[in-house]
Amino acid sequence: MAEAQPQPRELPYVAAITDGVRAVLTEQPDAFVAGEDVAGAGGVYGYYRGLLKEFGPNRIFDTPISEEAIVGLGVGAAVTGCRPIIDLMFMDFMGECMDEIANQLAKMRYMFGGRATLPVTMLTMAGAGMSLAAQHSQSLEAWICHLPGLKVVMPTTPYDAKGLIIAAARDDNPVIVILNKMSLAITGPVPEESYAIPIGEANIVREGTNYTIVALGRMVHEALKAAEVLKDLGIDAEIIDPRTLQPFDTDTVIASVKKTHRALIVHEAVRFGGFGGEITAQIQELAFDYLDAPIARVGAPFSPVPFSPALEAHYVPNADRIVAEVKQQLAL
Amino acid sequence: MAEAQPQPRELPYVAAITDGVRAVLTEQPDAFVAGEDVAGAGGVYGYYRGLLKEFGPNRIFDTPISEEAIVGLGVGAAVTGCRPIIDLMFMDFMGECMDEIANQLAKMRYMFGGRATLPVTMLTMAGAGMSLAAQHSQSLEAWICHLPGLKVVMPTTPYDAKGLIIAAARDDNPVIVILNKMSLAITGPVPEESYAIPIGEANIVREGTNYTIVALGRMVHEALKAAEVLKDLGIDAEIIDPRTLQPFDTDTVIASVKKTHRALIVHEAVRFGGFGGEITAQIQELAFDYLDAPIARVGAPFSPVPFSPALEAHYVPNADRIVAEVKQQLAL
Amino acid sequence: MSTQITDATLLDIHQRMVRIRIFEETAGKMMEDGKIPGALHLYVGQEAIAAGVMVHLSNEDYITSSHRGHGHLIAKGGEYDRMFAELYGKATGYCKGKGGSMHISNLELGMLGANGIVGGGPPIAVGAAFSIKFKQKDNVAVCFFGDGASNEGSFHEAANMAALFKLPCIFVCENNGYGEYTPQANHQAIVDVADRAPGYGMPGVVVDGMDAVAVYEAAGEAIRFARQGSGPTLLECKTYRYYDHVGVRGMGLSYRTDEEVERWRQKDPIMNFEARLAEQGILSADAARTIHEQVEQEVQAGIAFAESSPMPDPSTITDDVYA
Amino acid sequence: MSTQITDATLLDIHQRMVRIRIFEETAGKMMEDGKIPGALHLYVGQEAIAAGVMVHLSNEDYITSSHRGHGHLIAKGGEYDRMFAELYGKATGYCKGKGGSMHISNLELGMLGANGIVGGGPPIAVGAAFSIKFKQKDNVAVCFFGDGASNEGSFHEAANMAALFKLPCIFVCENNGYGEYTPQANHQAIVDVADRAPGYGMPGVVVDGMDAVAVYEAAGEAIRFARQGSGPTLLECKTYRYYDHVGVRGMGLSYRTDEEVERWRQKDPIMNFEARLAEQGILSADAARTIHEQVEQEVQAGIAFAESSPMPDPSTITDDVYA
Ligand SMILES: Cc1ncc(C[n+]2csc(CCOP(=O)(O)OP(=O)(O)O)c2C)c(N)n1
Ligand SMILES: Cc1ncc(C[n+]2csc(CCOP(=O)(O)OP(=O)(O)O)c2C)c(N)n1
Ligand SMILES: [Mg+2]
Ligand SMILES: [Mg+2]
Repeated sequence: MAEAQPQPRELPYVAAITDGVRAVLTEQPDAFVAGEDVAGAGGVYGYYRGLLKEFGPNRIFDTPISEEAIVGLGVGAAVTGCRPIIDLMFMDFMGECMDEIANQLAKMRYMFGGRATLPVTMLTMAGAGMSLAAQHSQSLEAWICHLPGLKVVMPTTPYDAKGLIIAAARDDNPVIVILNKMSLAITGPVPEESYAIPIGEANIVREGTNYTIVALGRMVHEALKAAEVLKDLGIDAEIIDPRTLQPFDTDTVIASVKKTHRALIVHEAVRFGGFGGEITAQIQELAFDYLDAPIARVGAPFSPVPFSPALEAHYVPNADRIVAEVKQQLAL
Repeated sequence: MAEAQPQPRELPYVAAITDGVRAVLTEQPDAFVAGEDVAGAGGVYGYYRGLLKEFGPNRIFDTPISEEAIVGLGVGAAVTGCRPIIDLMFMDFMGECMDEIANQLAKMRYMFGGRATLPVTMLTMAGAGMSLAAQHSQSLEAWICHLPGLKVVMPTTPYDAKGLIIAAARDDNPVIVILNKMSLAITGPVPEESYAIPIGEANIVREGTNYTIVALGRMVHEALKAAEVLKDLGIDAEIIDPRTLQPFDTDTVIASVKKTHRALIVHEAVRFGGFGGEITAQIQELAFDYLDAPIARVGAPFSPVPFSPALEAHYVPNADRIVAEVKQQLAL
Repeated sequence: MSTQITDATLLDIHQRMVRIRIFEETAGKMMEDGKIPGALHLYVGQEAIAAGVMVHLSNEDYITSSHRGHGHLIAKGGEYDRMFAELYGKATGYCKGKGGSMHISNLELGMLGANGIVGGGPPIAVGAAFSIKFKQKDNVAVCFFGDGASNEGSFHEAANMAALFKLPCIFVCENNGYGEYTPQANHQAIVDVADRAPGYGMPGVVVDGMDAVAVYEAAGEAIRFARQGSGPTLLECKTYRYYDHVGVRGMGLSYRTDEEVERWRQKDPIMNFEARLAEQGILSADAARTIHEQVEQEVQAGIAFAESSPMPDPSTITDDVYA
Repeated sequence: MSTQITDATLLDIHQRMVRIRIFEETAGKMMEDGKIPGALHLYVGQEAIAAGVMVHLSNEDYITSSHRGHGHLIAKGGEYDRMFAELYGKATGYCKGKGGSMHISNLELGMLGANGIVGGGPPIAVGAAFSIKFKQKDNVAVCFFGDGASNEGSFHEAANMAALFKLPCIFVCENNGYGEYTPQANHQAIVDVADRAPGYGMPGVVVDGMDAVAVYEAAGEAIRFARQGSGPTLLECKTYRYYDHVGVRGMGLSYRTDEEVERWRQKDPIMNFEARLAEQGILSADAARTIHEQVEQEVQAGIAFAESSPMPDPSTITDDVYA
């Protein structure tokens, strides 16, 4: 859990992304970045800024607004020996390229009997909170975690962002990196060197004794806030950030629940049909006898993401909702 | 559960689909059928056969191979007063039109503040078992059940096929009807008249006392076979066919589990991240104190659907796997 | 200037353009003041297109729009109060605050929504056009989309389907030379998007999108063609957006030169139109000023309405998902 | 017949066509015998295209294919034994039985897979062409797709991107007049798919897809153009499939007339090619017969291999998902 951090600097998440991509372009001559407005503009949230100047137009370039061809470019280039970094500006746009993701990228290796390798890294931005309404605010990890052939990671901190991007790019499989737009300004220590966070290993971000909270992506920060409130209620929460959703680190979660006997899952995505269902099912399967209460789930209500800040503020899960859910579960 | 069946005839599932669509075209002047090869050829599995002759080319017509435009046609026609029936040949092709489904069809009403109505019925074919390999055999209901704004039904029997198609078409919301290709030849009673199976109501297909099996679509038939085997082991399984996945009939499932104290979910889809996770999470949430054992899940292994019959036979869940899972759970 | 166009129509077009311009300029200010949240894609510079097309349409004709949709809605009859309220996220907005700028819509006016998905409009317009044909009406459906959107598969599929079925659908490409920050030359190897029309079997027409009368005439022709059952047209209008892709910065942007902006501003659709109307004695400078002032007052009234309107109640979050 | 083409090349093309034909006819029989499961889309009738293009390519040149992919793989050097084994679902198949007909592939030959998704190939070919450019090689990537596939958004996006980046990508549309059971006139309002090329800024060429030499020449030109860095070409080959969309019925189909089939069969790419080669003294009827017989023997050997091969072990289901 505690990786070596030789030269900790404080960087915002957005700069850590740049740093991660920079490290990949530096260490992998076959890597390139392709996507809409990634080169000239440096990305709509600026996390590719400077890379065009550093690496030139062969290594990072703008594409037409053609998501299916963009992902196809990644598939075709990867299977012929490149290591593409594909930018899908907003995760909501997956609908435009879901065939390429689900039917080509995820399945090609298997369909070809293991005789193809697809080292594609896809970066995309999820999450609500900026009044961007129903088509620019979704968290759709449930779609891709259900697809054998893909790996899925979700960086929470600047440190994770850099380390998971590098790990994704070093992996010989397609890895989708789900970034969070409300996390861009969050700062934290980020080593200068290139380092990889092992894919498939959860991070226990807070140790605790009597309550397990599994929080996805930005919800980790909310869970940490909630833990402070819960402390006063005698609840010492252990907070687990899976970091990788696929393959999922079941062992770490189960070990925690066996210790704490209670669990709550929180994600930004719509609660119904979200990835929390899978985690819940696994916990009750493997730690049934240890559970003192039903596993709780906190997620978005069953509606598209509303535009109005007055609605969105109540739509996105947060520390208050986590606390409320725990209290209800414990009948406090 | 026992709907009136005035003139029961035996029909195969495939003909019941035709019958359902025929009823819709008859009773709804604003309904039409659009899709690839639905009119001239009557559909690749023949379930629109005869309708072109009966209703003419204004009511059923072939489209180009353009899934995004096909669904878009449905969205645009529905919001301006038609009641389109859109055929998406194989569910695997959702990737080609997922934006239209997820971002337009599902969300338009909400984004417009409730000032749009989208009575679109979409028929699509899921399931493995015909050696059609990775891109023509998937069960992707988990994607769409996670999308507020859509309803999702999954007919198991010929009776259900007709009744759910009619219900879907009478509903003022987008409803996706997931048909199963291995069920096409299954026969059963189908009334001649038009009848609707209420959307959102589960069907208890077998009453039982000490074990609940929630089975999706074709898996209901496998669960029924499994129940016969389990009987000899002293297990009297109650089998619930949700029929509608969205909105999900939680009450019926919970009432059953409170009676039986044990549950297993079975679906054809990949187990990891499948809809079974949601059902499991709900059961343990609402019937925690009634459970004598962890809720089991049976689903496909974590791989794309293999082509070879030798592999596919072991890939698709069946009665044997259900029995084995129950035995394991009960340590029999 | 065409002889067929009446003075009333010219004045109508002028009014629509001014209404768009002043609304947008004000919306931009309100955004800068922190009153409008989210992303605002302003239509300023492109007014001649919305006005020149929409003056042909009734409420029974449908349009679909893009992320840059206020102008289309205003030209289609959208009211300031409900529009500002929507941009503010208020309960009184056209979409009860649930849609915002990117999803603003009014079905009663036949405006089937702005769209946050580039290329989202064309397939929906095809559906609306199909609906018209199915119901044997003689209306049309018009989709507005950008040069960038013309590279989306959805445009291609929609164009092919509309041509195949000879649907009353007009594809209006507002080619403002950029998709976000990428100039056209960096997103397609053609100069005229209209060159794609023959590949679908439909006429392709290029017009000066800064000249409302040129747009009016070309659109009129395409609409007549569609109404008579001859199918779709791809109408490309060359235009320019004065401000940044999102927000209100106009000058000093890294991806375009100020000279380029200046050059296009010389072709300003309103300024030049007013000069022509004045020259022809149709609208004096004074009368024009009066119109601007009236519109300005309406804008202020719209803002007052929006500002005094309540935010939607959180309890309504899950309303409006299902019928 | 061109003067540039050597006898050796002509014989090579002939051999490839015969290899495809006999493989496919036999595969069809094996399917009818219940030995090949799943869906089989035969290439019979279209052989001149695969042969005429592939004779230009080396294993370092890439191709993508469609659901109708056996012919492409054979022309690219695919071996019968491993191919039949794959169609049979055997562990010795190119894809270990995991892919089957619709996903048959061999990366060592540069064949990036048949594809069960209509329009699945073009974006992948663009990626392969990009890879070639990125690695500064002078190879090409060719995608084969149908008239029906030309209406998919994926084709449009791929074509635009290839033209924009001047990628060494050749778009070969095998226009056999039908997408499944729908005739071309019912799926697009154009006659020549090549008419779409100018809309992307690339050359569009129409050739007789039943004439391997015509295909050879046009493909050669497109490939030279691509290798010299001038970008993609859309090469449309007019052709016909003798059998049904899926399976082996050829005559008595409801969506086309037997006369139409007969008419096209008169243009048979192999029969006419052999007549020309005989006329020119390049290949006698006897020599041709010998080739057919040799290929026939190879087919039998391939089938024997497939039939004696083991089925994959169920324990391998979840292998090959990840690297
Ligand atoms: C499917 C999709 N891809 C990308 C985006 C991000 N995006 C929003 S507007 C835009 C540029 C659109 O360019 P154009 O169609 O020319 O319209 P303009 O902004 O110039 O009016 C892009 C890429 C999006 N909203 N949807
Ligand atoms: C995305 C997608 N849509 C539909 C299908 C079903 N389908 C398989 S082949 C085919 C027809 C393809 O026609 P064309 O591209 O002309 O190729 P041909 O079969 O004539 O070789 C269709 C519709 C599919 N496999 N994938
Ligand atoms: Mg533009
Ligand atoms: Mg065809």
